[in-house]
Amino acid sequence: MTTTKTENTKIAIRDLNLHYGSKQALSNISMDIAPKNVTALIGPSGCGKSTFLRTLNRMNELIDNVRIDGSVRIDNVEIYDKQVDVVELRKRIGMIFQKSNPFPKSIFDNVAYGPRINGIHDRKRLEEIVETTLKRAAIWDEVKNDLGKSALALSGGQQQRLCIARALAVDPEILLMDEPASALDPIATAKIEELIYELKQSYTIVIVTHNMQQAARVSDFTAFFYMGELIEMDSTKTMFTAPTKKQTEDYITGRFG
Amino acid sequence: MTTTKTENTKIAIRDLNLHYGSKQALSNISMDIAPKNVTALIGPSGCGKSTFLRTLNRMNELIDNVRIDGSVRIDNVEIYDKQVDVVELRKRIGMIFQKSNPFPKSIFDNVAYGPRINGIHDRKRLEEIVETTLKRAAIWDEVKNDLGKSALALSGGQQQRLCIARALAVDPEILLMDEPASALDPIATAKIEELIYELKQSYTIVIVTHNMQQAARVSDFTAFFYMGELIEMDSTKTMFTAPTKKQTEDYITGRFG
Amino acid sequence: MERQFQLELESLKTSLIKMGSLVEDSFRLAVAAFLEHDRRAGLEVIISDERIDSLELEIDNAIIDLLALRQPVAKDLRFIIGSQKLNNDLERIGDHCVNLAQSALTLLDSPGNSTTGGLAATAVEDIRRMAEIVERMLRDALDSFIRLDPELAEEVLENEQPVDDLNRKTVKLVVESLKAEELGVETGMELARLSRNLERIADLSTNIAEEVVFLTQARVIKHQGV
Amino acid sequence: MERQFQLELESLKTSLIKMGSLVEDSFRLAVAAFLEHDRRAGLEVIISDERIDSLELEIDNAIIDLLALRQPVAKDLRFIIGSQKLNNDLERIGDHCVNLAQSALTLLDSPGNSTTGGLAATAVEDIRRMAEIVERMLRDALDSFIRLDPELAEEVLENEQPVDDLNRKTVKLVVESLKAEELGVETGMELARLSRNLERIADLSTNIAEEVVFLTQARVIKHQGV
Amino acid sequence: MKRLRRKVLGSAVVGLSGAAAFSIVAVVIVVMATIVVGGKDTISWEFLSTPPREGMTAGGILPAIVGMALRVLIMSIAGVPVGVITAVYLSEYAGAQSRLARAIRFAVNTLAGVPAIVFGLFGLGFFVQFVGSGMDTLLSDGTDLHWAQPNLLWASLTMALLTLPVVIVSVEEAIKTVPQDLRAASLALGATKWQTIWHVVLPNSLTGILTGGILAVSRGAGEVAPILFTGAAYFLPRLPGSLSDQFMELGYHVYIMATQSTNVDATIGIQYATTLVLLTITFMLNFSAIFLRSRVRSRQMR
Amino acid sequence: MNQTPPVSMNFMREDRKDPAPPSLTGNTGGMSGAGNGNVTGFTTQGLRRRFRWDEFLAEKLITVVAFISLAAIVMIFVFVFREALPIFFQPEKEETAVVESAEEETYGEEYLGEAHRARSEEDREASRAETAGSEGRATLSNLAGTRWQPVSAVPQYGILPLVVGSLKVTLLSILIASPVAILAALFTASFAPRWAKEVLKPAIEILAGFPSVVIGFFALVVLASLLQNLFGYEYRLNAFVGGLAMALAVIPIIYTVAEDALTAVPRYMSEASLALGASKWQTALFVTLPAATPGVFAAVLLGFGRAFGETMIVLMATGNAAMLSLNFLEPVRTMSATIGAEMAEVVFGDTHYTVLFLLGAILFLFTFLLNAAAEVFIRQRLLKRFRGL
Ligand SMILES: Nc1ncnc2c1ncn2[C@@H]1O[C@H](COP(=O)(O)OP(=O)(O)OP(=O)(O)O)[C@@H](O)[C@H]1O
Ligand SMILES: Nc1ncnc2c1ncn2[C@@H]1O[C@H](COP(=O)(O)OP(=O)(O)OP(=O)(O)O)[C@@H](O)[C@H]1O
Ligand SMILES: [Mg+2]
Ligand SMILES: [Mg+2]
Ligand SMILES: O=P([O-])([O-])[O-]
Repeated sequence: MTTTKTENTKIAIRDLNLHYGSKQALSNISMDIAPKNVTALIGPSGCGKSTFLRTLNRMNELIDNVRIDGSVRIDNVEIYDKQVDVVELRKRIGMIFQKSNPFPKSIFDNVAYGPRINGIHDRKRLEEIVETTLKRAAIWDEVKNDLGKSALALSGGQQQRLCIARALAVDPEILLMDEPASALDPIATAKIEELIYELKQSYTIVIVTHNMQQAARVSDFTAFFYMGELIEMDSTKTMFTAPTKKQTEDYITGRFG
Repeated sequence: MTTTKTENTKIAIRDLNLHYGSKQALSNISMDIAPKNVTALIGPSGCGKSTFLRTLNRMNELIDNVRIDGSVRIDNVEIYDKQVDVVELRKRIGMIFQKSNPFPKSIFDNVAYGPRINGIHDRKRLEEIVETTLKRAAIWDEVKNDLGKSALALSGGQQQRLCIARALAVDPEILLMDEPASALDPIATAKIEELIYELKQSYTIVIVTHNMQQAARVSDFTAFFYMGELIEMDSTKTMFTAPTKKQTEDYITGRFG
Repeated sequence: MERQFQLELESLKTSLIKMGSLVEDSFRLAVAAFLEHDRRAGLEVIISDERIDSLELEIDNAIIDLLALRQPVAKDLRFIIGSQKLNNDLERIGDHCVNLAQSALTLLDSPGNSTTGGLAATAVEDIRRMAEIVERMLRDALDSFIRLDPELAEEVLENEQPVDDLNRKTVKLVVESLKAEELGVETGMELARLSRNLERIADLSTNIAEEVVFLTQARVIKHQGV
Repeated sequence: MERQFQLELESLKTSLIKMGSLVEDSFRLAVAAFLEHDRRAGLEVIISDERIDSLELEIDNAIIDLLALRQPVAKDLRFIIGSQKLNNDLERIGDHCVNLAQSALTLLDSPGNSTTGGLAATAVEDIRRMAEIVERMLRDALDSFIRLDPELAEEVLENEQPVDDLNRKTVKLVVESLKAEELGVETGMELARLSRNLERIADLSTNIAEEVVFLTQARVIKHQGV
Repeated sequence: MKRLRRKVLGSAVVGLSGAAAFSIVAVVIVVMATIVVGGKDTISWEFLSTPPREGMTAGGILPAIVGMALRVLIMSIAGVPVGVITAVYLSEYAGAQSRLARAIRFAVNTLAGVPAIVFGLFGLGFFVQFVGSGMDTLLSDGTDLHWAQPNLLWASLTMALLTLPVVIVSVEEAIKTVPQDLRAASLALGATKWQTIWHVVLPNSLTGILTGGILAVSRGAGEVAPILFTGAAYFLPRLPGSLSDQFMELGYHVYIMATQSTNVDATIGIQYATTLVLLTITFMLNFSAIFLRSRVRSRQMR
Repeated sequence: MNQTPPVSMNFMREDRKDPAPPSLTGNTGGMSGAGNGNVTGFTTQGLRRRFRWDEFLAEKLITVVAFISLAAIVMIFVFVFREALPIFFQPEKEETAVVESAEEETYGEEYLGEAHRARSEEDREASRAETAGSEGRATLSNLAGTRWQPVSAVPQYGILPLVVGSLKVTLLSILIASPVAILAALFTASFAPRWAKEVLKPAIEILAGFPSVVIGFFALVVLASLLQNLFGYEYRLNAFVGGLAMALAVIPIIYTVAEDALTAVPRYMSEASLALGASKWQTALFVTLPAATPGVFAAVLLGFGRAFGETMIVLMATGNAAMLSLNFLEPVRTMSATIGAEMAEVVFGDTHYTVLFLLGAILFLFTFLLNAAAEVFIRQRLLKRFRGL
């Protein structure tokens, strides 16, 4: 059940190192992420989960003083290649953040933002896209009558699903989620988890979570990070019933630190 | 194992109603809180847990437009009686907040704040109090050499334990905690939970938590709130293995809403 | 995730129902092997036990995964714990069915296989009656699980005593026939063993019923009557 | 909470050890009742079964509480699941001890109680040998749990076959003695029953050992050898 | 005993601070009332629409009002766009380590506290003497003093510089209130940097930008010191015809009337009325800024 | 913004021609629905870097404007100091176009108290007499002198009286304004019921919105006579009147900054104190105020800087006599007022001009230092406290 290095790999990371200034935040990460599966990243605070996630769509480049080396290949294309256009790359990789961050526009305009950026201005087309993506994000029924309403008037959980819809509207293949439910209450969290479960039919999902139970519930694979290193990665079942490394065992049973 | 209305009750709440303006936030709550036990309050967001907690030390009075009726008796003394001095009341009831909120002073001064407010200025006495309370809050070993250091330099988890120490320094009998660990990572959370477990030897603790597992771990009794009502309260074991009300069952098994 | 979790619980239940029907089949075949001298049936029981065993393991693993990954509480937890016990009981019933089948085969093989006359016939008749009751108990117990019907489960419990009595009576009868030398020694031994195994299966069916009561009503009745 | 949880796990373990020693005592007494014709011992076994049953229930409840309130994973979960099975197995061993004691008492009570001469003596000797092996198996299995020692557990597994063989041999012997009418019918029946029960206890001890392997090494070996 | 002492102390603290607070309110009311009462009788349409007459002892203040309006207009056109773009540069394009950004921030912060009068000095030294002379030399061989003297343009540009830090700081502040998350969201959707600024950052800080602009304008409108010697005229009964004209200005007019008037007592009504007009105009500007800001705040609350 | 569709069409076509790896086509199968024409799949072609005109232009344009801003700002430093510089390098320069300054236009001193007017009249006579044969010099020793008589026959450029004048007015205004403003801020932040806030806030906004000429006007026309009648001192216009008027200008600044700092003390901090059994005023004095001290201190510094550089109020309300005295009830002349009053009539490049620029430079430096200090207090200390950095 471990990841294989064959064609059944969507993202292949090799010997990835990342430094913030002189501080090394990721050390020698090698990992294979399976397509159409949910991979959860867990580990104590500051271990580099978010940093790792953000190397996958090169969002780290927005920070000054970051140095990255190693290789990240998606569908066998090296994304850190000089030839690669970051903007194009990010279009193909959706990202969902910890705090839901809809634009202070209408629900419709939020979802239509990505397509418009890409030059789609035909109202009909846009309506189509908005409807399908909102349906995909399991929020259509709740908002279909208020598409013109401000997205900020939605509840936290709805906002987060709207953000997912917005990401889906540019038609990515990969979704990166950084603690997407940590600011939500249990009920909204359950809805998001359900949604993730459905989305993995079509998308490759990488999710950071502080909540071990959440990792257990939603993911197919779990990777345990510690101090910038990848300690262990395996199928979630194995990780939660019989992990190999003592550190992993200690962390998930709460005997850490 | 259910609460009894005998002398084995620290706080007895009867027919408590609370309105924010015209909006009713608590309806007819009656509850008995056992001494030297941990009572957890759970329920979906906005159900009134925090509001309820804050009626126990009359912190709600700080908000304009609040109307409270019903009875809250602590050790058989009605705290909403006109004769009761709020300031004295609050001294007997420690409160710990969701976001750790140390004063921007030294560690020592944080803990010594309460005693000083109460007119204790003898350095020796203060040192004694600071040491014992920091020990009680299981943080002495981590800070004993930096008592003069700013409390803000501590980590989140340490700050929260410092806040607990600060509350203990005025020698309360009851501790109210509003999601004390929700901003912490799992490791710091475990430490706080451990501490709560030890504190219940000496204090009556009421804790609000969003995290059901946390309620299960730390509490002896669990009360489930929904839309301002107390749906069910019972020993935590019973609540988590065989609750009586369907709503409770649905909530704790995540089938809610 | 709730929906997903529901599905997983459903699928656990389905596996258990499958397990239950395998065991029921085994039971019926074993009884047939004895009562209708059906050697084929007896052999089939022994073979199918392997499937039961592997299904038990499968279910057990699924349960551990559910406990590890879903962290169930309340109703869900009771259902899972109940399922685990049910699974275990079914496997044991399967084992007893094998015993029944073995006895039946031994009887078929033993040269002095005569269970037709006199006391032996009575014993066989008793065993037939026991088998009928136990079959019903097992079916009802499984049904009560499938339908999560505590009332049906309570009915199962009422049958324990009659089976117990029948068993005692049968064993006594066998001993007496042996003493009277109306029965071959092996035949007698196997008849007694058959009876005892049936009684155990009745016991285990009772256990299942008790678990159904537990998981529907959070009420432990096991060992309570003792 | 970890520390608290550790303590709870420890206390679970202590309860199981207590349960184990109760069962071991039962076993020893039951064997004594038979081998040393100690009626008192036999009665004690039957009485103490109630304590074993109630302890089983207690442990079972503690486990459900742990699962509900602590949401264990990995090592802890395996330990708890293993404990649950161990608990169940021990209770069953307790039941078999009662069976042993009952047989012993029946033998003591039956008028034609002569297990001294010829084949019967051989059977008794076999049973004594079985009892010794099984006692060691049970002790080792429990020790391997207490020390979480998978190697010791593996040793237990090696003894299953010898006990099986001895059982088969004994039952055959009894049947033959019955045929040869060297043995009273009741005596023969009870001897066979004794032997079978011992074999079951050996089986269950093996189960315990398997569970120890599971909970220490996350490796399922049950039914694997089948 | 202890409790009593505490109660007394408490009342003292609350009472004292309350008294301080309300003394401010009182002062404001007194000042306003004085000016309104003193000026209301003189105000009339004629007063607002005619130039001063008879050595400023009679007539209206039209040229001063127009002068002020022109000055504010030119100042805004010159200052606000530059300020906004600079703020955008600072918050969006400059990295935290960028030297240019640090230099600009340092300069802006310094400048924000520099007294208005110093800007006047600069206006005189740079615009009038340096740029003006240069232009005269170029255009007319320096024979004719045309640009090298105080005028409307130089005064307005000086004011634009004065308000530049105000614009930059308040616009940058407004842009900062756009959460980083929103930018990240846009970038993660594959928007380019400029698309993100145009579609997300600017729309969401628009009210803040407007507020900044208006605040700057109202700050500029009330300042007199910098134009004392960069363009304001003592008395000029006609409206300015070109950028190189001197001009009358409302605030300056108040100052002149109060201190230079040949007959202070006779013109006291005009003085009050002029002050009242100045006050009214600056308030209108200020209140529109306050209104906008409160709208921004309430939106942020949501 | 205007993603050119033809470009992406191009890529689409290229993609089709390109024999995509099998894994890619496998993935695209499942991806339909929200499709917007984007090429799905990760291919070297699809991800190839492209040049965007709008992006490039926007960046360049914005950077250039930012540069212009910076340049303009730098000019101010340069010019003010440049014009002041000659003073240190022109020891023997002759005053050519001396004192043709028409008396009628030296309005700076026109409205002094009667007695004073007489005195300055005498001075002027005297200086005119001296001018006949001597040159006005600004040497360093001259600058440090105690007399400021730039338009006399022998110009005296002693800036000491001006510096002292500025400090007198400023200190006075700060001493009046800070307690009032800080207490008022504390009141708003900690005690005020809602209605009180609703009165107080607009009042402060209004006060802040008063142009300084208006305050000057008020001081000159109303306050001065009122105070003189009340206390019966000699000079109608003096440092005291100026300081009081200046306090009006400074109160809103101190209040606003202090109140910001006080309300920025997070609510949970005061709640912590209340929950410990402290009363409201104890919380305000022992938690809120100490937590906000850096901000309050910064507020005072900012107020100081503002008062120091303020021109119109002092020009109108202080009497403008360059006397070196510590008596607050005598007229004073501040540095800013001196510039404001005299700059319009000096000759470009002469000593007087240069000295006025020197005064400007001093104002500049001084306010700069104050602001920098305030900045440090707000940014470094206060934020550190609240954010726990
Ligand atoms: N912009 C940055 N500059 C410098 N160091 C950084 C930066 N961002 C993160 N770090 C450091 O890199 C390490 C990894 O950070 P990262 O945010 O990836 O951790 P994380 O695992 O996501 O933690 P958390 O669970 O708290 O979100 C931390 O030690 C952090 O302090
Ligand atoms: N100051 C207030 N004014 C008006 N309504 C309020 C106020 N505080 C809380 N409420 C309302 O009262 C209800 C109960 O709020 P409360 O904060 O007690 O909920 P809670 O259970 O603590 O929720 P959470 O889990 O999100 O903290 C909510 O509907 C909330 O909107
Ligand atoms: Mg993170
Ligand atoms: Mg709350
Ligand atoms: O110098 P002012 O700020 O009063 O114009």
